[in-house]
Amino acid sequence: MTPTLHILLAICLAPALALVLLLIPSRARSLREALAVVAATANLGLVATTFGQQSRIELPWLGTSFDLSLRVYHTASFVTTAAAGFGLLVTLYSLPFMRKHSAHGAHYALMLLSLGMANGAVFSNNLLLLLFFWEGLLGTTYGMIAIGHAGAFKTATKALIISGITDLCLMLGIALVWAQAHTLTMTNLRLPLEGMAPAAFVLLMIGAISKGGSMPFHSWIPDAAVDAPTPFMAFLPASIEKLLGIYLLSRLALDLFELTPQSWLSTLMMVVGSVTILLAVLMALIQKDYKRLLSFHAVSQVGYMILGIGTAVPIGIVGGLFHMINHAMYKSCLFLTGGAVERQAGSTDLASLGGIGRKMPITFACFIVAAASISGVPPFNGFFSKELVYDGALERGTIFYLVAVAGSFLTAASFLKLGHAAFLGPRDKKNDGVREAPGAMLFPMLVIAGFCIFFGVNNAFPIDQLIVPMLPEHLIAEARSAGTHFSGWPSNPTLVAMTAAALLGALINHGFGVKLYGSGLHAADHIHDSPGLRWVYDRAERRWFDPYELFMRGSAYFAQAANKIDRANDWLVVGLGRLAQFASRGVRAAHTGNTSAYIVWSLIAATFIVIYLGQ
Amino acid sequence: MTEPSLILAAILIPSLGALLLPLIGAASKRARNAIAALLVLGALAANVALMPSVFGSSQIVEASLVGLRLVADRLAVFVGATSSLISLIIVIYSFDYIEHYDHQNEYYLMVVLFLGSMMGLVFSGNLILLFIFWELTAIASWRLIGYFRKESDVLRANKAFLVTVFGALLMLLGFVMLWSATGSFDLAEIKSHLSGSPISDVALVLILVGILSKSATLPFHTWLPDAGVAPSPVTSLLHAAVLVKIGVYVFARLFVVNFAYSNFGHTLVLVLAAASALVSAGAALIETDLKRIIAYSTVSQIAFIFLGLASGTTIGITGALLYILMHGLAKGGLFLCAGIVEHQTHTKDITRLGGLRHQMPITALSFLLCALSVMGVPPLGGFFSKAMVIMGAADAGRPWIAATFVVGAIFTILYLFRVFNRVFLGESASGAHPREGSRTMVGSVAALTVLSLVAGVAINWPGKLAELAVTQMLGVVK
Amino acid sequence: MSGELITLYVTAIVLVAVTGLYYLLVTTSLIRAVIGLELVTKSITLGLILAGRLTGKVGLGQALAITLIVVEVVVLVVAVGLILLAHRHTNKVDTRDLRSIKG
Amino acid sequence: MNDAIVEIAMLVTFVLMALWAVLATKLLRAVVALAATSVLVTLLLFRLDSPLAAVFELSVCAGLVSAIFLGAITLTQPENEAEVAVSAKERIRRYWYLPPLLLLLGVALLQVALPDVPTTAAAADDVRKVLWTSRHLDLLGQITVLVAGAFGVIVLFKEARKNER
Amino acid sequence: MLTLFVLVPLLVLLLLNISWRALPRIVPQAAVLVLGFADVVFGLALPTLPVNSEIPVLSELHFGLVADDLTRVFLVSIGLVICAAAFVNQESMTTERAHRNFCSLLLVSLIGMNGAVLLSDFFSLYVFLEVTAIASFILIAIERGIFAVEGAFRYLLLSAVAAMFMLTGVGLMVFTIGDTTFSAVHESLTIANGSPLLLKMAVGIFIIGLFIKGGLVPFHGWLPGAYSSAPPGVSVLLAGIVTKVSGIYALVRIAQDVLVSDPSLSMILLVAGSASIVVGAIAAIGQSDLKRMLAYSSISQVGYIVIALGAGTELGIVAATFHLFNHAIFKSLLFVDSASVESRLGTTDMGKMGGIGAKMPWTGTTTGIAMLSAAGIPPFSGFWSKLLIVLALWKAGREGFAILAVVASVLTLGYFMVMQHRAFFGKPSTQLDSVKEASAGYVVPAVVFALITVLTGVFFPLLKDSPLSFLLLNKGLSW
Repeated sequence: MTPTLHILLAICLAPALALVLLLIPSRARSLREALAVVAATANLGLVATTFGQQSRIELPWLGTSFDLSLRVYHTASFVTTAAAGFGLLVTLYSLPFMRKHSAHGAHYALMLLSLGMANGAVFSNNLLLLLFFWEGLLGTTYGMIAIGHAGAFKTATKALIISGITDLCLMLGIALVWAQAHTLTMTNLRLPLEGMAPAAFVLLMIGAISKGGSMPFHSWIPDAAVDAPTPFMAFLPASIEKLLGIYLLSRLALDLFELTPQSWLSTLMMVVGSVTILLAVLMALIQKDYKRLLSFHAVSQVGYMILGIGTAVPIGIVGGLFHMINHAMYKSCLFLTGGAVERQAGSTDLASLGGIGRKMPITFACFIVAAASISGVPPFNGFFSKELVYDGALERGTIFYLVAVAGSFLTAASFLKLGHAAFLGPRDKKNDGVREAPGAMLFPMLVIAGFCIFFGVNNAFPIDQLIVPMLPEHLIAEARSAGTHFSGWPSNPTLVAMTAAALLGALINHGFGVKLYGSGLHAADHIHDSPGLRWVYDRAERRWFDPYELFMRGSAYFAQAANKIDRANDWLVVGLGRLAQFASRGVRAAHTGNTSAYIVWSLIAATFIVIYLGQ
Repeated sequence: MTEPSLILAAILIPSLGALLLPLIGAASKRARNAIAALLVLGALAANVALMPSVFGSSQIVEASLVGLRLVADRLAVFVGATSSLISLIIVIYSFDYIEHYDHQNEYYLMVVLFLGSMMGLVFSGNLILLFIFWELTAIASWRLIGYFRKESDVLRANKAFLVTVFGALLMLLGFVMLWSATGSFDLAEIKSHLSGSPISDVALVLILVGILSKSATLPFHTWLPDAGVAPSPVTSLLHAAVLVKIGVYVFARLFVVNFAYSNFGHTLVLVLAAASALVSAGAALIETDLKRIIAYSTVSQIAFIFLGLASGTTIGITGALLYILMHGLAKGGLFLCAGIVEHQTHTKDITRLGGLRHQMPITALSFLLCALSVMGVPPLGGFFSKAMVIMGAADAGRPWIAATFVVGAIFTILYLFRVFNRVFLGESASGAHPREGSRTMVGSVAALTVLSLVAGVAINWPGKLAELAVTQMLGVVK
Repeated sequence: MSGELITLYVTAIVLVAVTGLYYLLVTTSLIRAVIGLELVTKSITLGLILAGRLTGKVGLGQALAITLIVVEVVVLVVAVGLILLAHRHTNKVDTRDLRSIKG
Repeated sequence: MNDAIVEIAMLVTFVLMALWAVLATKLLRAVVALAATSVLVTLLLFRLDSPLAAVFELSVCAGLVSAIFLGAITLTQPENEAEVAVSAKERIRRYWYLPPLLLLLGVALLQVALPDVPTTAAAADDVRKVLWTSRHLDLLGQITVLVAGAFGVIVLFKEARKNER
Repeated sequence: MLTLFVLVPLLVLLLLNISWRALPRIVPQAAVLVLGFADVVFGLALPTLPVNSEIPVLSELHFGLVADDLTRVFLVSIGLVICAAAFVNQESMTTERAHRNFCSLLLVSLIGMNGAVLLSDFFSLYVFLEVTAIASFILIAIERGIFAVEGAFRYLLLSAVAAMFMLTGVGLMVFTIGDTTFSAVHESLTIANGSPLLLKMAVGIFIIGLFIKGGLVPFHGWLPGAYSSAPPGVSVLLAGIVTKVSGIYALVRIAQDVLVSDPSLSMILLVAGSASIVVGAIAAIGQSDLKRMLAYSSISQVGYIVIALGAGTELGIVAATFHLFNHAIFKSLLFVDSASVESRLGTTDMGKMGGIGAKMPWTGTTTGIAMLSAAGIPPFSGFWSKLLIVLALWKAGREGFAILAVVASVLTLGYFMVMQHRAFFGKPSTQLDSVKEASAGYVVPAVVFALITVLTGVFFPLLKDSPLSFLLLNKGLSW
């Protein structure tokens, strides 16, 4: 199969099959499901086989200045394979979950479309083509959230508006890049950071991190967690969007722009990363709903990746990228467990759950593995990527490192609270009937949990084989010359000690909270009620700090002002007509009908003419 | 059929044919409808027939009407084909829409005459001929806006007519200034006479007033939302596809192809366009009448086209030409959907509408897709034109103007989704259970939506045409 | 013809013309207005003949005067006819009745 | 020298007759005053060697015009004595400032010194020849005017029939 | 040969009135139509006719008549408007007697106008203008209504004042150069040692008289009253051609032959013209009576003609003549339409008309065409003449007046919009259901004039260079 056909199939096969799936009548549900699984596996197969190939395709697309240029290379293959993998697993997972759902076909079709779009975005070598696929995801996200339940379209619109705004910033960024370099082919773009470039970098960064779901563009994810179907949460916000967002961020930092540790942009990225880590995890701590808690963690983990790449130091970057793939794994696994709990126990509200660990042992086991990975407990993958990020952050500034560690401490605390409240503790009578989730749902959880363990214990494979080749040569050479080795046990023992201390602290805090309030659910209330945070938390719950609400209120004021200008303009135009009417009344009044008056007018005018002629 | 006779055919078939419609209409309604569609199809066919020779080689076809020169270059054929295509769909749509209203003969006469004068304007190479067809469209749109003959409708029609005529007269003064400077009204002669030196700022401003009043940009835009009272095929014809495009086309014909103009002119147009985009987008966010919202949206989108044209960069102008096509298709679709909604529920007030998704699925889907195209969301065509226009602006060294227009685009998303959610999603309004529109109406809406989608996915075909047109316009003839 | 005499003639003509015009403007009776008109015509006839006399074109002056007199008589007849019509409607010949066409 | 005085007297009485026509309280007297002015114009015309015009003026203006006015006055039965008294006071209020205005204007005009004009022999061109040779068009005009006048009489003067009242 | 234009109507007039009883009703009507049509045909074909060949019997009579392009335009316009007036009169004149007198008076005004247009002497111009004026007084008052009398009497008084100015002018001419023909005055004005000041004053005073007769703004008091109170046929005649011949023809003649491009005259014409345009348009906006609004519109349009003359260039005169011809056509068309509306509804008050466009389609369409032509909207003839006026003014360096002329046509469109909105374009009210389309007498002239407007408008660019350009358009015009 020629490389061109290979890559085109990778992009177009999934969407084509999605359209076919839509044509199948809704009665034949099993046929649809089968087609979905086949399509997902085919997609995985196609993408996986692109590993190791290096090729570029130029097709005429939009006039002379923009051609459909696609590029197959290591990073693209790695990211798309990961995405395809998660796609397949979530498809399997949603077979039982979505069987009874009304928009059954639409869910699978949109999922396959999203896969196609994601492949397209990653393989494209032209920024405009990337934007084409990037914004395509806008429509599919809107669709998948909107089919959640009748009122879900509000959240869907919110998601669409937020990503729409940031995608437009991305478009503006691309426009500035075009203005600076007059080409959009990514391979030959290498912009120094002067003139328009910093503005372009910031705008492109906004596009990337908003897709990744970091602050301040995060506020649709917690709402979607409640409204959208769980497979969507496991599929897009948890894995695909993180992969795409951080992929683009890494391409920006590494290839398109010459980002150096000294430039203010890298500090900006680090600040954004650390702020996201801290605020999101604080919010996660106080959540009372299983999926909302997980969604806030999704937002906070992205902070680590942005911090990692923001350090612009090889070790930090490798840490960020490694964290990207690790997070995709354990976050989707956690959401899957959440889905299982929701399907089996009927609700995700922690107050009504409790003690179902014994009833759903496998789910509980997967939960433990995933929770441990996210908290950065040593043998699992989360620990290693976080250590690398800590190392990079420490190198650039201790404040970032401290925030990162505090983030881990709070993450661990919140997951202890979640695990205790949901799975351990006294079981309510109504949960007695709870049985273990069906096999099709358990299998993806187990696979991902397995990978978490594998990537943790044998981290040399992912780092050396997958992540390091993503870096440009000069960074690799710099790292090798400095003798740092990324894989294996972290070199800096103090970091490890600090992490262990943070985890122990979380455990003690949880024990203290449980003893204080008697149940796992309220284990973190003492933090919730502490004087300073109390006021902030109340406001946050009422969406005061939600940038989306602020923006909407601002736009309402702007609309009022614009409307006033419009009405004033209209009044002016109509006013001219009224002025003419008024003048006409004046002129008509002058015609009194008195003949001698008319004669007098004529005589006066005659004298003027005669005098004028006289000169 | 030699090329010159093709141009004359494109103009005369609809114009003169329209005059016969009332007579045929007296005989039989169906014959009149069919002939009206045939006349518009004739114009479209002539345009398409011109395409191979004009786009194939770089020669410009010339003819003469009443002793004045006609010119068919790539820009003319591109805009002509777009307008006649969209008008054809609108005429077919209006078969069912106008069914049970009176004055139908006058309606079809004016619509086809409107298209005829649009063709004349597109191909005219002489300023006076251009002005004649410009005013002919003003007359036709006056009669069409006042079609329902209600007191408020006629007043609005008068307002629209007076504002456009006022602008046109100032433009005529601008033409007279050019005439007194160069001694002729013929575009080619003026261009050779000026030979590159920019035209005086006063003449520029005068001509701009005419163009801005016709294409409803900020200071003169208030007549466009008011013209929403017209029957919806007319509003879609006027607002989306053809009338407002006239102003933009003439701007391209005068200021991009033939005359150079000072930097002051560039900044003036860009600032006015930016202001118009923002103000009308804001106003659309407040409005509660369905058609007025879409009309304000047109005012805002036209500003984008001006942004592309006035940026002066190749990519900006190509984007503007694409924008004319994409916006025509998408906005035409939006208005026809609004027409179906109004036709079935007899109300345009979005506060009293809701949950129509269940009763009118196809219309809802078409509305969503057309709205996405107007917003510039891929895979629909609108994305490319918006991206290229903004890139054109940035390339012309005006990042802040580009940023303002991005804010405008953001507001486009806001108000279009506000309308979509309020009308089609949410709980259905009390008591009303409207049925789906009639077959031809929904068919034409679906046609426009599919065209937008196809234009988006297969962008290289329209993209190629626009590219060729721009190279010819800027004199870099390949 | 001595200079002083010519000025006398011109003064007389102007005075009579002004009187006639004044009469036309100020009176409220239609008939008096027409009389004013006649006065002005007389002064102009005299003026024409004087102009003819001064430039030796007496014949031309007389020809013009004769035609003028004929034309003015017919105008007078029509004016009186209109006055009678007005009288038939309003039973009095008052200019204030003929002021209803306004605006 | 003596004929100059006669002319001056004629001019002065001409102006006075005009003034009388304006100030006359009774309409009849005004018409008589008008006829008088017409007679004086005739005399002045004789002085200016244009006899034909003078005769025309006398017969048409003095005669025909006065006849028409008298007819108009009788047809319209103007106000009786009581109304004349009332309107007399009002007329004074309106016209009192005409005589001083004329005086002022006359004095101003008299200051203007016009140059002497040598009058050539009067009989240079005979009016009949002039009228006939160079003014044919005016004759034609006069005929048309008279025809128009005839129609005027037919249309305006005819007694309104019963239905038109 | 030219004298036939005046002699033949005179003879026909006398014949008609001799044997009155015997003639059936339509003979006078037919006579007027034939003479009017003759005017048009001979006007068009004038250059081909043997102009100065003598008539056998009246060989020694020479009336000093002369004809050039300007005269031909007027002859055609006079002929057309007379026919239209005759048509309208046939429908609207009630009593038998009024009808017969109307035709005779129509012939009188035809003679007066034909004569005025052909002569070349100031005093005879005064005589023939008085002929037309007298005919108009009688025509206005022909139906003996009190309003008609008031209109006629006011017109008479103002016309008398105009006559005074003209005669003083003639008197001064006789005093200065002893001759009153155009050519004589022109020579003495142009030769160096003449005393041009007094002569220029004489011509100036004569022109004031013409301003009054033409109804320009400070002198226009009589015009609205005369037009609106006259019977329908008469208002067509007056508005169509009488005011223009008696006022504007002489101005154009003087501007062309006597005071050629004289700066002070140009300034007077410009000021008077622009005043008329603005005041006429503004006054017309608020009118509620249709005929009165059309009267003010006439003042405004005549203002356009005079402002074109004010340009003082060859192109200016061409533009003025062409606009005059167009205005004659679409103004009489508008008055014919108002007559047909009046015949059906019995009133010209626009408040009571409410959307009769639907009921009277022909009248509605022709009014629409005339209105758009008056406002200078392209496809119709009015646009070309307004364009010529603007070009002439711009070429003559009078940009300010050109801008005023252009912007004022928005006012023109404004008051016509008011008319359309209240009378034709709205929704027909219930009591108008019985209204049918006007009778043939109204519709035929209306359609003919509408056709002329449209054809002149559409084919003007071709007309410009064709030999048929009797509208003397081929002078100094490039585009």
